[in-house]
Order: sequence, then structure tokens, then C-alpha cells
Amino acid sequence: MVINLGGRKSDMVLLDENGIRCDGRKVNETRKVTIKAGVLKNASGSAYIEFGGNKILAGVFGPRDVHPKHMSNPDTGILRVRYHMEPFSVGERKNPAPSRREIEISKVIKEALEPAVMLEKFPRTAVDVFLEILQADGGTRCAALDAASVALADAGIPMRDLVCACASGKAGDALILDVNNEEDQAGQADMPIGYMPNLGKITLLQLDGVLTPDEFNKCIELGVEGCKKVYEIQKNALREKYFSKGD
Amino acid sequence: MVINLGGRKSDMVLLDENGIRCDGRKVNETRKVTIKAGVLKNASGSAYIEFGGNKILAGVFGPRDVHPKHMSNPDTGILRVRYHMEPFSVGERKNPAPSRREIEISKVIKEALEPAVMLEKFPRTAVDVFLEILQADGGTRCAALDAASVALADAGIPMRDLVCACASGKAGDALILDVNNEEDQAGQADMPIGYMPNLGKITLLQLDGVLTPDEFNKCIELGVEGCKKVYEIQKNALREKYFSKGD
Amino acid sequence: MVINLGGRKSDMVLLDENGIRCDGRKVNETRKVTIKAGVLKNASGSAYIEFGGNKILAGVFGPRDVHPKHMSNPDTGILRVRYHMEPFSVGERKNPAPSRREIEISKVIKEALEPAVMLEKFPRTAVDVFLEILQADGGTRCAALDAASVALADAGIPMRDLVCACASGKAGDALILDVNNEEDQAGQADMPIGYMPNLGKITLLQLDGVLTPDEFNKCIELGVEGCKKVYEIQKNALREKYFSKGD
Amino acid sequence: MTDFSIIDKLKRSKILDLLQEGKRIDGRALDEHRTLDVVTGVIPHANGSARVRLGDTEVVAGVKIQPDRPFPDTGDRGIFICTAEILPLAHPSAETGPPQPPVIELARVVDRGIRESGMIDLSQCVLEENKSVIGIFSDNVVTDHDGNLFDTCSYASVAAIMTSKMPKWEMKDDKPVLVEGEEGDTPITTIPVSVTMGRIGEFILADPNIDEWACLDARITITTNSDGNIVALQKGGKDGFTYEQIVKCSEISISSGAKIREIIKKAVGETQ
Amino acid sequence: MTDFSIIDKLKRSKILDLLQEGKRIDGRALDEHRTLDVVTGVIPHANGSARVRLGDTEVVAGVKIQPDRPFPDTGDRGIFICTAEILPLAHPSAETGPPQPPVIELARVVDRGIRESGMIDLSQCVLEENKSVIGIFSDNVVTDHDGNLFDTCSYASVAAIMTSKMPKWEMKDDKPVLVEGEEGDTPITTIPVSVTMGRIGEFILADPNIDEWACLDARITITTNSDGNIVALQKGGKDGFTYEQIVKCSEISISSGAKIREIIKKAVGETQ
Amino acid sequence: MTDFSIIDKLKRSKILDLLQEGKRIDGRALDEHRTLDVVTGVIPHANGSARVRLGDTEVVAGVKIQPDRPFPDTGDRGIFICTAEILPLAHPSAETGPPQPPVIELARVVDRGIRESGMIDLSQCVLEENKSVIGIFSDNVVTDHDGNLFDTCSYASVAAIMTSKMPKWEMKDDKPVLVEGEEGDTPITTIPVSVTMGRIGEFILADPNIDEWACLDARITITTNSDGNIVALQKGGKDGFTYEQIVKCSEISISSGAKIREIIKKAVGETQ
Repeated sequence: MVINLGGRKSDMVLLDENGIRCDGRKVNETRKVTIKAGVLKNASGSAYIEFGGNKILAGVFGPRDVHPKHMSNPDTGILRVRYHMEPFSVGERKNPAPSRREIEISKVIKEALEPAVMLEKFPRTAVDVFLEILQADGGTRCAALDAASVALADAGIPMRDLVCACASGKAGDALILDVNNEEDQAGQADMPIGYMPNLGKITLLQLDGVLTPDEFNKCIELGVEGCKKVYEIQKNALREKYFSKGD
Repeated sequence: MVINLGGRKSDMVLLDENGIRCDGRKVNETRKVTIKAGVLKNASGSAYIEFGGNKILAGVFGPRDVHPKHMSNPDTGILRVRYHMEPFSVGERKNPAPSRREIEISKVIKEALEPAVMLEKFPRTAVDVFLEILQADGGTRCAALDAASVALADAGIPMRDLVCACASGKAGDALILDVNNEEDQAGQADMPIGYMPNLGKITLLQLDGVLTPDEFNKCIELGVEGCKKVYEIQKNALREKYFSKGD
Repeated sequence: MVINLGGRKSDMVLLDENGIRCDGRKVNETRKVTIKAGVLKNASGSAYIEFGGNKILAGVFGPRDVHPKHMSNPDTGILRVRYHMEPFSVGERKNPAPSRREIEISKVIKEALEPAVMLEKFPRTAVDVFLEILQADGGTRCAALDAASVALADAGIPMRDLVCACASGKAGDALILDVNNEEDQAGQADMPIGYMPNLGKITLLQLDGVLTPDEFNKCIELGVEGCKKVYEIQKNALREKYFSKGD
Repeated sequence: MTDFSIIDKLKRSKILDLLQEGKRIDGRALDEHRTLDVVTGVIPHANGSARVRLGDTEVVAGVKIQPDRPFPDTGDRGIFICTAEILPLAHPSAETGPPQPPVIELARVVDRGIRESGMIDLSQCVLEENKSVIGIFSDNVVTDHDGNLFDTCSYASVAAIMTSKMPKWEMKDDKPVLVEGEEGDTPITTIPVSVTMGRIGEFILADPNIDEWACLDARITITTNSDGNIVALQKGGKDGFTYEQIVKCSEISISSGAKIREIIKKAVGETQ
Repeated sequence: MTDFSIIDKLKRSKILDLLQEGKRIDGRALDEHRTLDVVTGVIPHANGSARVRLGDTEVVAGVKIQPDRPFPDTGDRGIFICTAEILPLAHPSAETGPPQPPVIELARVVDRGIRESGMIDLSQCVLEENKSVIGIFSDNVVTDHDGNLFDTCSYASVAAIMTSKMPKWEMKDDKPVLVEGEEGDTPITTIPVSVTMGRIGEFILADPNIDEWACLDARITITTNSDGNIVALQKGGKDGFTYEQIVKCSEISISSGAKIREIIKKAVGETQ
Repeated sequence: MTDFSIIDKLKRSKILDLLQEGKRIDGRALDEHRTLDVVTGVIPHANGSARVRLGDTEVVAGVKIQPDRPFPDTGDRGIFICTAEILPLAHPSAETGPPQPPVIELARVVDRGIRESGMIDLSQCVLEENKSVIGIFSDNVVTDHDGNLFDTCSYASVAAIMTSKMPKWEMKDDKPVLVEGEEGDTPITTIPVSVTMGRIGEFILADPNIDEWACLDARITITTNSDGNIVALQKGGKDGFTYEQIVKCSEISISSGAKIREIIKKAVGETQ
């Protein structure tokens, strides 16, 4: 069956005859991920992630007072998230004004983190998460969400679980894990996933592209596997900061 | 005498040798007007008007609290009016940002409605009138004002009178009633009038174009006649909503 | 020694063989300066300055209440300064939106005036200084600062001293006083100076261009001399307003 | 886990009680949309238009088709842009002023559902490659807000696009010039249908109305094309879904989407 | 019927008492403007300029003339744009920041009065049809605000335009190039004069000052051209006018307009 | 004369006490900068980049080089623009939203220091005169704020520019087309170094940290070039300087500037 490719172009060879992707990875392989916790002096918590070519800094402040006061909630704390790209983070210099894309991603990441953060312990206050994309290379929202979780934990904010994130998708007619920039641009589908392993909950999920129902189910399963791999790296980053000194 | 045509061009034939206008009307004839009251579920009051090719929705909320509070008036209620064109309402797609023209028309319509609304009965509150131009075809401000009056009455806001509105003007050297889009663009004068028949007061009046003093007086008289015709249609719309069910 | 000219072009003859500048002045001569105090009815204090081709109006309001209140300071008054160019003040019509340049100059002038104004006498209030550039001809920030001082004094605001201002700079390899528009565009250096003669304090100082350390020191000395000449004209303007009627 | 106002908490407890008896507050089945009413051609001056009521939520969509410059990296395709605005008369809580994040998300989700389905063949919308292309703007305005704006806007835009007529332009002196009196159909390849569902506790509700919407734990919008494949998805809300819940939602989106696609096709056919 | 602050109510009662004796607070006749002082050429770097005082209201207008692209639908005419701004030093109540509706109305009414009169023959302001035209920008800034900004801005712009000199440009390589040293008169066809009147109770007052302005029931601005015809009108304020009152206002606008036109002509001639 | 908050007053008195004993709170000499750490090439996708830490203040600068249209009056030179932004994660007091005056001043002072030095030979950045030039954008983002952003941003941009590689473009059909695989050095003529000093009472402190910064009477930033000449200066703060104090500052800026220039050169050389 020929699948309608939807609104996408696909004239680039994204998968060779041996099932190897344009950056040399296998279909179920993620790019290299390194995370470092506690990289900033002034933020209450922080983390730096390199996820393939993505380079992202996360900083957390709070719980702190909310101004103006009527924005606060007497029953619970609120979470505020800003996802922001530096002008030099993408191919052509990005206009510094916040784009509608950045505003939407900020909202989506906020909603992915909310189930994990015990905001009810901090009524009337706000926890602010600032995500700075220093270099973008496909999959920034997942990588930013990964860094945000670690920075929240580094800030000592009580959490039910870390949220780990990784995209799956489809390119060259194969389901693939961790979609890179070329695969996002020229591939068939991109599905970013955010996941809380202990609670088994998917808290971020988006899809652009065309998938059959069967592919859809498999794609989620593949993405969740990727999330779990990132989860180990997140935990190591926190272990490294808090226990390595005691070695 | 040749009259200075002012800033306007007039190379289109707007009136034929039989005194018939470009859309088939006689000089003192209005376009077809239909008004329906109470068309929206959520608004306190609403009306939909078709005035020739104009299609306009009016919605009213209030009296309701004013935020921020210092904008309220302890002696009287305040009226707020927003005239707004949809992107698809005009020939070339309209930029969604509010134009200076829309801001001025909002003010002019607000001041046309204020003498009719008994705002002094609702100190510290606001009555909001939202006018949405779904399709524009010359004379939107008059048609919007007509719909606003009916929506205010439908919301049960106490009023001294309905404000009815219709433009008069000049095209093809003749004074004409209810200026359409072509006549506004290529004609000699356009004079929107808003009128309260019971009190005999003109509450909206603007003029663009060139008129002799004598034409000026006749043009107002002609416009007021048009307003009175619209007034009957407004009253019918309210009757239809509030008494037709009891038939 | 050939000096690196920095980011500037200098192909215009700004100084002839007799040491005469492009507008006929000698190197240590200022343009004609006239100041009139008390030129506006509504402002608490005002001044109009013509400094060469610069035409600038200064108006002062206050001390007055600050809105919103949290912007006020319980320990002292605050000074607010707006430097603003009219659309017709420069060669090509200026876009009316405030430019980053205007915002920076407003801040620099504010900080130049603060040491002179006894703000501690008016806690919780604001003194507003509005500087309107009607015509710009090189050196507007100095001329605006000169007018601001006179307008503040005209408003009866207690001051430690007047701030007087004049630029010095370098053009045609000579150090020059009071840099005009051509010299600013095509010269080698421009150094605006604001000075309080009684206290011997330099409160505004900027430099664009290239100067050797020795030239730098001489340039400041030259500029301070210019400031002192302007100071006399400022005092005369105030004398004229407050004592001429008693003649 | 999620937090709501007192009123919303009471609403939620009432709605949950009913759900445990297998009922919704307005009597619908859990996977049932409200009555869908589609009228096309309501803005004759636009190139295509529709007024859609889904229960008491109403949206007017207008399509404008006009020459435009292509995006720098896609000079071989036309432009498609879909917007959404909640008019202040749609609800007492609606605000004027710059669009807030929820409205930006609404517009972008509706846009992506249509764009990613490849509904319009944009390769047929080129006047001169890299220079001049046809731009198709579908603007949605919400006139009455009773919940689930995602689907209502999506259906309105899809109906407006399906009934739109595309004018003809010719390039003359490097500029597009309108060929009067000639127009063709907009090149449609598939009909995308979005289905929005909410989760309250363990229950998945299709097309939540405004009262249900106020107390959702999480929501999901899944768009399918005429082939029954999934072309776009957006999860929202303060909590998550299990894998099983998402698979269930995808199944509802395919079955309900097919029914709604037939309603839209019928409505569009009737007025064409 | 209209509402005012306590201070304005006291002012209004005082003003009304005087009016009933046939007097205004500053001693003028009801249809009399304040003293009008027009000085042109005050901004030598601009192409035309004027400073106008009407009583204690003062406005500076500067005209800039420069090549521009024509509006898409009027490629055979130059561009004329007139703006107005109340500088914050003009009055303690004046505000910085984006223009509020009253200032937008002010600018648009002043602009339309001049534009609709056809004062400038814009068909003579074309460098190359549909490509390059001459733009004429008249920017008004209010420096002292004592009421009736409509007329003061209008007179300032009219005087600045009448004394403006138009540079010459030639098209070279598709671009307008300035011809140094050559300039001509701006093509003027008529002199529009606006007359603003306010109603307090039954009384019509020409050129209300700021105290009268604060307690008007309604106001009207009528612009006439050199032929004594009416070219633009704007009603404002919280109440209306009867037909008879408007006819009376139109008569005042013609008679007072003629007198003011002579003052402007004289002032302009003296400095030319 | 200047006013501070209670906390800042206590800080100031503590700092002044130490200064009278010849000491700074962090043990530095009065004319000594904090430790400067420069790493280049941190953003491989940019044309040049650097991460600079000055004490605990950290800035990342990225340089983008791309074709642009020249400014109308300088068609024979490329474009250089330098910006600065304090990211909200840099300090609890940092704000999102439009830049406030202090950040605008920061960006403009850093920009002018580099621009006025003529660091980049912009006459070598022209593709076709008056039509197409090379634009060089150096964007600084502050990631940790511990005082003296002026110098930290300046060093970051200078290091990023020094290590930037310039792609090649050829004009084809009036448009610049990238020549793949070819790039050259950005044409550098001199290395500008800014030195920021603050005054507290009679004491002049180089590179004030955030605690010192909060209680300065006045500050001054002086930029020198490789020849040891002064190319830009900005005084800031609520009070002034005497002539003697300024001369002293200029001497520090030359001597400290020379040392810092060597550190930057070494850091840049190591990674090149």
C-alpha cells in the first residue's frame, strides 16, 4: 500500500540498504547524550545537556513569590516554563522576538513537567524553568525537557518522578528512534514523547507526519524505550553531582 | 459650477441616465436589511445584521465588573465598544492587528451609543459591545451600530431609544441614500449618520468628500430618512424574538 | 605615527590649511547658543535652546506622584528623562517609534542630571524631564542636557548646580570643540561631556572614535572649557526670565 | 494530582459520579461528538467559507487565496497558513489583546492537522518557482465557545477549503496578474478530521463540552486522513496518559473521524 | 445625560451660568476663535514647517517630502500622510507610550480634512507610475495643550504644507535620484480650514478652550475648502446634536473658516 | 549623594571599610580583573563562538555571518551588529520581556567598543556595492550574572569574532549564492579590549563584582585597541567623576587592557 505522504517532501536518502541512517546510527539507536547537573552559580538548580548536536542549558528558580499576586494560586504552586532559542542556535540567524513556535513548545513542556512536580507543596508560589537552546539539531523539545527534569531535581524541588523524553518517528519507510534534524525535515513522521517511567505515564506527545495505526502503536513503544535510556543518563547526572564527591 | 472634487477620483459611472445606481437601486433606496436578535448562546445579548453585502455579528456582555478597577467610574457605568474586522471580511486578506481605522470607528460608535444607554443605572460597571465584521461591503460602521443597538436591547440594558444608522452621500452628481462600497470608493461624498428617532438626536456624523452647504443640509435629511427605515427593521427584529413565540 | 582610524571614514575635508572648520569656526570655538527659559504654559518649568542648528524644547513636571506606586522610592524622589526626536527633526523622516539610541541617550542624560538634583528632598515622588528634539544638527544630547538643566531650575526644583554640556572631539587631525553634524559623521572622534562647574564633576562622558592617551586628556580639558562657556549662557537665560522684568 | 477551582472541583465530582454510571452530563455516549452542523458559502466575498456549529460551539472560517512570495526554502510549493481567534463575544472569559499561549496552541494544532495531512497539493500552487506562489489563508473565528475549539475550527477550515475556488493568475512583467472570470477547484488530496478527547480519571470522553473541559486531567487531539491513517497528534493538559489510553484514543479517532468525515462530505456536497 | 467629574461639573455649571448671560469664561463671542498666531519656516531642515499658537495651545508641524512606493491601488498618485502626537511636555495629563484612541482620532480627523479637500494635487507627485511616487508627510507635535487640538494641528499642517518646497528627483536605474539645487512649489489646489465647535446645553461654542472642552456635551469639527464647500466632518463626544444645531454649526464653519483662511494666507505670504 | 537600598547601604559600608584598609571583598587588587577563562568553538553550527567566564559571570557569544542588504548610506561596507541579552536563568532578578534601558545600554556599549575600534575591516565585506554585503552578527547571551557584563560580553564577542570563519558567496542573477566548502578568515585589524571600572567614594575598582556593582557611585567603561589608543568610552551611574579620576581610569584601561588582550590572544590561538 502506498501511504499518502501528507504535507512532507521525501527526496533525501535517509536510510541506506543496510538500514543505516544518514548519521550512521541504527534505526533503534539514540544519538550520544551527556547531561551535567549544577552548572550555574545563580540558578537554584541547573543542567546542561548535549543530545547529538543539541546544546541546551536549563535553569530553575523557586519556589518564589509570584508577581503580580493575582497570578498565584492559594491552593497550589504554579509552574512556569520558557523555551527560548538563541539567535545563533539555528542555521539562519533567528530573530530574537519569541516566535509562536517557542510559545507553543513552552506550553507543551510545562504540561509535560506538571504531573511530575509536587506543586501542591508550595501554594501561592511559582517555580520557573528557563530552557535556553544554544544549538539546535532536531529534537530540541525532548532534550530541553530532559534537562528541565534534571535542573528541577538539582534545585531540590520535590518530584514524583523524572520526566525523560526522546522522539521516535519514520524515515525511509522505517520506524526510527531519536529523529535528527535531517530526518525531521525530510522524513515521514516525527513523534516527540515525554515519559515518567515509575508512573508509566506519557506526559508529552505530539506527532507530525503520516503513520498507519499499527505504525503508530509501534512508534510509541519505540519512543518509550528511548525515553528509558535517557532516564538512566539523567539519574547518572544527578548521582555524579551529589555522590561523586563522597567517593 | 464645477465643484472641486477634493481628494477623490471619479471615473466610474455610478449613476446611469435613468438615475439608477450601479447596483440597480434608486437614489433614495437602501439596500436590503435583515436583522436577527439573540443569535449567540454565551453573550448577554446579540444580533446579526445583513445590510446589503455587509454581514456583522454584535455581542454584548454586562453590566459587569471592570478590571483594572481604577478604570471604573463610581458615578456611572462605562460603555466599551470594539469594532473589529475578520481577516477574510475584505477583498485582500486583512492583517489581524487592529488598525488605526478600527480604533477610530470603535470610538465613534461608542460615542454614538452612549446617549442611548442608561449607564447611570450601573455605576462602577462596564457594558461591553463587540462588533465583528464578517463581511464588509461599504457602510460597515452604520450597520455595526444598528446591530449594536439591537444587541444592547436584547441584553436587557435599559435604553432611552435605539440608535439607528444609515449613510447618505453623493455620487454621479446626485445625492444618494445608503452608500455602497463602489460609491464610497469612487463617489463624491460619504456621510454616515446615527440617529435616535424618539429624541431627534444625531449621535454619529462623519463626512468625507465635497458638498455645497445646500447639499450638506439635504444630505443629512436624506440620511435621517434612511435611519428611520432601519429603525422599523430593528424594532421588528426585537419583536420577532420576544413576541413571535407567543403567537 | 599613523593612527588606526577605527570604524570611521574620513574622506571629507573638515579642516582647511588655516585651521578653519567646515562651518567657518576655529577649533576651540562653539556654535552660537541661545537659551530661553519658561517658554511653555503648562509645564512646571521649560526651556528652549538653539545650539547651532539644534532646536530643542525641554519641559519639566513635578515633583509629582508616581504611578504605579511600586515604582516610587520611600527614601528619595526619582528622576525620569525622555529624550525624543520628532519625525521631521532629521534628514530622512524618522520612524515615530522610540529607537534604542533614544532609550540609551535618555538614560545617559538622566544619570548626568541626577547628581545635580536634590531628589532626596522629595521622597516618593518623581520629577519628569521631557526633551523634544525639533531639529537635530550634531550634539543633540549635550544641547538637550543644557536645556534640561535650565528647565529644572525654571521649575524651581532645588539643585546643587546646573549641569552644562558640550562635546569635544577630533577632526582633520585636530582636537576641536563642539562637534557639528558633519564632523560627527566624518571626523575622527566625538566626546560629549556634561559638567557641574561648582562641584568640578563630569557627569556625562562618552567617546566614539580613536584618541591617543594624550589627546584623550586634552580633549576632556577642551570640552570642559566649552561647558563653562555654555554655563554662562544658561545662567543668563535664568537671569533674563527672573530678573529682566524688574529692570 | 491536577488542581482546579472550587467550582470546577464540584463539577468534576458530579461529572465523575455520572461517568461511573456510564453517563455524560448531556446524555451522550463517551465516544460521541455533539451534533455537527456545517453550512458553507456564508462569506461570499471570500474564496471559500463555512460556519460550523458543534453543539453550542460555533466557528466561522474564511479562506482567502492570493499571490504571495514563497518561503525561502520551499520555492516549489504554495503557502498554506491557518489561524484561529476566539472573538470576545464568544464567551465572557474571552479576552482581546495579543493571543495567549492557549490560543496560539489552538491555531498551531489546527494548522498542523491540515498541513501534515497534505490536504492541499501545494505543488500545484506555484506561479513561478522561487518567485511567486499562491497563498491560501484559512482564518477561523470562534463566535460561540462551548468547548472543544480544536475540532470545531478544524472542521470549519476543512469545509471552507473544500468549497474554495482558486482564481487564476498569469505572470506578466514578473508580477502575477489576475485572469478575470477563470477559477478552478483548490487541489484537494485528502480530508483530515481531528478528534479531540479528554481524560477524567479513567474515562476517555470524545468532544468534551465546556463544563467537561474545565475539569479534564488531560486531553489529546488526533487527526486522521481519508485513508484512516494518523497524520497529527497533540497531547495537552496537566497530566498524562498511559500507553493503553493513547491506543484507545487513536482507535476512537479513527472510527469517529470516519463518521465525521462523511458528515462534512455531505454538507460540502449539498452546497457545492 | 453625560457624566463628568466633580471639578468638571462645577466648571460646567459656572460656564453655563455665564453662557446664559451671553458670555464665555475668557470673554470671547460664542463663534469666535482665540487669537491665531502662525509662524512658518521654524524647522529649516524640513521641507516645510510652521509653529501655530491658538490661544495657549501650540503645535509645531514639519513636512518631509521624499520618494516612496505608491499604495498598490493608487499607483498614479503620490502619498500624503498626516500624523499628530501630544508631546508629554504639553500637559501634565499627556502620556508617553502607544497612542490612545483620542490621539488616533485627532490624527485621522486632521489627515482627512486635508486629504478630502484635495489640498495637494497628488497626481503631480508621481515619478514613475506604479513604481515610485513622492510621499508628503506632515507630522504635528503638540507642545502646549490648552484645548482644541483639532484646529491647531490642522492650521499648523496647512501652513507647513503651503510653505513647503518640493525637491526634484529623476529616475535612474529604476531608482529616484535627487536633482541637487532644484526645487519647486508643492502643488496646492485649495486651502482647507477646520472649525471645531462644542455644545454645552443649548449653546454652540467655537474653538473651546481646555476648560470648556472638559465639560462639552458633544463636539463637531467641520472643514471647508476655499470655495466655501464642506469637505469633511467629524462629530465626537458623549451626546448628540439636533439637525438644527448641525446646520448652525455648518454655517459657523463657513463664516469662521473664511476669516481663518485669510489669517493663514497672510501669515504664509509674509514669510514666503 | 546617591541612594541605595538598606542592604546595599550595609554592603557599601562594609566594602568601604575594607577599601580604606586597601582591600577588596574578594581579595583582589583595586586594578585587578577576576580570573578570565575563554573557550572558543563552543557552538560549532555558528560561524564563530566563545564561552567566557570572568569570575562567576558567564557569557556565550555566537557569530552568524550571512548576506544582507547594506545600509542606504554605506553601500561600500558590510554590516556589523552586536547584541546582548541577560538570560532569565542568569540571575533571580533577570526578567523576560522587551529589553529594559540597562540592557539596551549594555548592548550598545559592547557594540560601539568593537565597531569604533574598526576591529573588522567591513570594506572587505562587500559582495556587490550598494546591493549585497556580508552581515556579521555577534549575539551575546549572559548565562550567569555576577557583575560587569560590559567586559564579559565584550571579551566573548571579540573571541568569537577572532575565531570566526567567513563563508564565500558569489553573485548570480543579482543574488548571493554560497560557494560550498570555501571559507576564509574574518578580516581583523585590531583587538579592542574594554575595561570597566567603578567608583566607590574615592576608590576606583576595576571589574566590580555584583556586590560591588550594587553600591557604586559611578562607573566607566573604556575600550582600547591593540595600539594602546582609546576608541570608546561610556560613563554610567548616578554620580560623576573628577577630571583626575577619569585620567586615572584611562591609565588603568590601557595597562589592564594590554594584559587582557594577551589572555584573549592566547585562548584564541590555542583553539585555532
